[in-house]
Amino acid sequence: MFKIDQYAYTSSLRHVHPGEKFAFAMLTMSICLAASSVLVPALVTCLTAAAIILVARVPARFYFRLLLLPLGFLVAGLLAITLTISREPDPAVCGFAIRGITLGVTIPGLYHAALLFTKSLGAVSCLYFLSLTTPMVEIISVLRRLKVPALLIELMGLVYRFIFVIMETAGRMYISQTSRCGYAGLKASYRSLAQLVSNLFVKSCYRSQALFTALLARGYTGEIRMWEDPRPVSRKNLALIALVDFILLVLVLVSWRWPV
Amino acid sequence: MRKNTGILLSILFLLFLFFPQQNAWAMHIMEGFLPLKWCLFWYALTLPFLVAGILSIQKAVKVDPGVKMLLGLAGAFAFVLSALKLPSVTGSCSHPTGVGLGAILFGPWAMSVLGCIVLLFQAVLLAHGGLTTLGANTFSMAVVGPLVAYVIYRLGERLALPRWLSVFLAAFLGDLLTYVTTSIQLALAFPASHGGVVAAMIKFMGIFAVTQVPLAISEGILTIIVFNFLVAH
Amino acid sequence: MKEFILEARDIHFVYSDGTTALRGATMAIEKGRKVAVLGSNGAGKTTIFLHFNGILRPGRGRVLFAGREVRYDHRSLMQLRKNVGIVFQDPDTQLFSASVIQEISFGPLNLGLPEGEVARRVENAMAATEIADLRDRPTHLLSYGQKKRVCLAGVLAMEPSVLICDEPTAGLDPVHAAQVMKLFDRINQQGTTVILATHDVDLAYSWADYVFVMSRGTVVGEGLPEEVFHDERLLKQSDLTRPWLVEIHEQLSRRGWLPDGLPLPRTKEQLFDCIQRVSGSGKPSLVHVFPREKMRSECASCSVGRK
Amino acid sequence: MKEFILEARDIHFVYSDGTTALRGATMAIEKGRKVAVLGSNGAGKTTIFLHFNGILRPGRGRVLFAGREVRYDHRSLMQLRKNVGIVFQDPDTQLFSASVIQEISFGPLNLGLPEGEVARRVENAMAATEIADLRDRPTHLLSYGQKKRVCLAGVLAMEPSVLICDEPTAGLDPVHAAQVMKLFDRINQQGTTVILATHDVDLAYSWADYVFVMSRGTVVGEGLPEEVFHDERLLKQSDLTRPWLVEIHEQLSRRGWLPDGLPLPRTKEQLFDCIQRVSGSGKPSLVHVFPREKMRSECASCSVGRK
Repeated sequence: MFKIDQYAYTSSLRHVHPGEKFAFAMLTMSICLAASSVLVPALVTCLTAAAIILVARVPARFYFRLLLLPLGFLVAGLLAITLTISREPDPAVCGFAIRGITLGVTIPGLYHAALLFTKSLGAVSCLYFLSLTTPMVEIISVLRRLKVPALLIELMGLVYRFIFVIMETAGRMYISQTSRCGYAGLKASYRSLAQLVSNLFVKSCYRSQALFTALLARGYTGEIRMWEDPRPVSRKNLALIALVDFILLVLVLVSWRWPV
Repeated sequence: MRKNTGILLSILFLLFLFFPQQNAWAMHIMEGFLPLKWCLFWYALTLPFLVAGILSIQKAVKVDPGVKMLLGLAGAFAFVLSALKLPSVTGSCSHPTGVGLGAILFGPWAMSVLGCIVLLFQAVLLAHGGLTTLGANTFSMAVVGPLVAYVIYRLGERLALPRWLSVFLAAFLGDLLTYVTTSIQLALAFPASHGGVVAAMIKFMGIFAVTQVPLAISEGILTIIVFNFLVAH
Repeated sequence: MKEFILEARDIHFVYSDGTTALRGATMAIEKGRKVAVLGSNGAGKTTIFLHFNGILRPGRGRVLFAGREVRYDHRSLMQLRKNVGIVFQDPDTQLFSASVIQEISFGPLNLGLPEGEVARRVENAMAATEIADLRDRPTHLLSYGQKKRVCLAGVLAMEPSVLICDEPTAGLDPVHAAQVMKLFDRINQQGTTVILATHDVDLAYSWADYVFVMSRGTVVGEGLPEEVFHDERLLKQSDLTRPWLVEIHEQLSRRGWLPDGLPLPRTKEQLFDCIQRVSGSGKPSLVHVFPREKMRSECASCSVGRK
Repeated sequence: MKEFILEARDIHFVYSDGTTALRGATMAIEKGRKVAVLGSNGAGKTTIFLHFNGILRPGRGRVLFAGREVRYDHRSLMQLRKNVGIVFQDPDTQLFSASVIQEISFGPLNLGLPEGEVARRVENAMAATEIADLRDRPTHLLSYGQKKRVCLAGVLAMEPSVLICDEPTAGLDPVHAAQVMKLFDRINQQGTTVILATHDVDLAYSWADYVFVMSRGTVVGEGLPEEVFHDERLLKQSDLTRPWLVEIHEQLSRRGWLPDGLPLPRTKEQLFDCIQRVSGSGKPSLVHVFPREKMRSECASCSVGRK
């Protein structure tokens, strides 16, 4: 149902310790955000792309399509940042003036936009590295070890599981409505969708009761205990992560005062 | 004047070109867009609300252990809602956020916790939003939105407004204020060189208004119909 | 010449999650027939039905309705869905409205029919499915069997020329299942082509005019029920079993208790009738004249071993 | 004396929405048996099971486990739930975890067992249900049949002394259903009392040692399968039909083709074997010596009508 989720279960890095992948993604992402020039973010983008496509064996086409996904926000956001509107004429602004209002862009503004663009791309590819190689259940188990409150962890587990159940139900409802011409026009569409949403809600409530009963039957006492297969941490991987992130950190410091 | 509007229109047109179907998620601040210090700031600001949410849920669970399952399903429900397509007035499809509905049904505190989880899942499973920006997104969508929706709905009840109106206003204003909050968050991080934060906010609001205002209206309408159905059940 | 109302020609379909559901399925449904589509879980039955209704679009291959290729613009789809109605397996994902009458009018209203016509169709559909007494009941308080009927009525109210039902008897007890099957017979007699998907071989065997067997995304066999259900290899490969009527008939014929030329019985009653006639034919009254306790076990219809 | 592991004595129960589910149901389950509970939709099967597990508390009447009345304090309930495991009908409402291994370990962990013991039980349960290869798969990518197995493993891992299954074969095709039934046989052979709810009379007849029939909230009949399924009035009143084995046996006996004293066959194989032996007994080789085409139809085991 969700392609990212599927790749997480089939990628070649699936059986690497989730803590290692999580640490790598978060560290690299932070370094990327700390950078003040495009060098490190660009490097991170390439590095993670290589890791995702060559090591984790996620199809390149899918990965690039995924990269296009946040473009809508990125373009709109960057447009808002670079677009300068000023009352009085400003020599630094390249643009045009209408009725005394100058509309345009500045050179530093463009630099800033370029930096932000690469930083976002770098950070996003770190996120993708994590989400394309690590199933949600394992991300949750990492969060649990990071002492995120148990209630939050339990809720996450339940939400994750039931996303798929509800999604399937919603899909079935949508199909059965469509087969009766439920989305024939705008008015019918609104009505059908509202019916779908409310029925989905009622059904979810019913399901939650049934689930509670089923868990009670297995001795549920108010706390969901998690069992995990013990999985060894690889020293080799840890060393590799430390090395890569150390080099990136050094590069960030080296390029600290670079203009772009 | 005519030239002026012409330029504005062409900018709008360009914007439409750049927004594929995913425009609906445009209000999730993407991964890496906010500077580190702002990420931390919004995390810190969201934390008390999350703690309050967790405490209120824990209290409810003590009374009835089944609440946990209900909330788990409600979270999944909210996630699925955000993945549904909404027939929009402009003909394009966008999505209902379900924030208003959730806040009315579950109260704003529980929604902050559920919202945070849903946003985390959206980031990981759908690549909308991000981990570093999770704090900021949670604040705008799972704290401000539900709070506004809830307060408006209660206010409407107290003022004895017709229910459809208070439901509509709750959903509509909840959406709208979410979007205003996001604009403020972006403006604080990227103040304009001329006019500072306020000018930046106007710019962000102007650009995102294209998608967000019709969305808020659609969501308001949908929430009314859903609410009526639920009452009928 | 045979007139086909629905045809699927060499359809391939892969779901967006990568599951290949159909690999070259071909199925031609004759107009006015009672058709059963058999197959184990995941054989592709539901997927091919969704193609017939235009919900899914084949990756490769063609779908024809009444001899014309299905097009996928809005108007053609509405036309198709008006003519091909599907009742899905799980009634809970199909009932949306608060009351039965609202639920049934959902389809006709979407067709944009005038109010009088909607009312007429809803009444007819309720009468046909015998749920007129439920009209104002809220749908979520109905029993499972009643829900199934309401779903069926909701589709019938669109007056489709083809009615497709996915596992109509799943979850029903034998008595209610038999009632539903009778209902399909009546609908068929009024001229509607009825297609059922099932993995209940006994049911398919007794009810259908024509049978398709699906396995792993293709149609692996088709024909008259007596032909298809005699093909043990076909059934085995499709994870199906033989109807017990066929098995028992074969056993009895092999022992010679039933004559060879006799057509395969289609219902329990036919079989028992057959047994009655055969056993009674030679010496009609003997069986009842002798008290049963005194008879030797071998054979009641003849005198071997009898004093 | 018979040892009853579970007893329900005159239980009355009304759900909070006002539906009366049980009106004086009495049911005593003998230890180590294979028990089938039959009844149409809404007869109260699931409700009585929820009483056996202590989830519901009878409005009136008593529940006994191993001869002792069930108490409803925390510790007694945990003890009861440890011993009585229920597998519900719809796997999607009981699988709470996306990880198969977490799902199965949920019960044992709740029992507070040490880690090694949990690991052992999880492995055993996966081996018993033949799902060891699924351990790393997320539950949402499993097929319906696989999900059912995971649910079963989750309950088996608690090593209950009584296993209750609600409609275990609903929605499964015949081949998978047969596999699941074999699984229950194996579980029973290891000493677990197994209770199945079903409305599939053929399945209940072939599998069970003992049968209860429920209708409208009470137990209306019980006994050995051959007794219960001979009682046509009982079956009719409970919206059930007779198993086809019983019917065919009756027909054949009535014709005298099968000897009267013969016990009712419990499986298809037994019946056919019986037919073979009976028909072959008198003149063993005749049937095969004569080419079947040349025989007259009446009867193969004797010479009436043969040239």
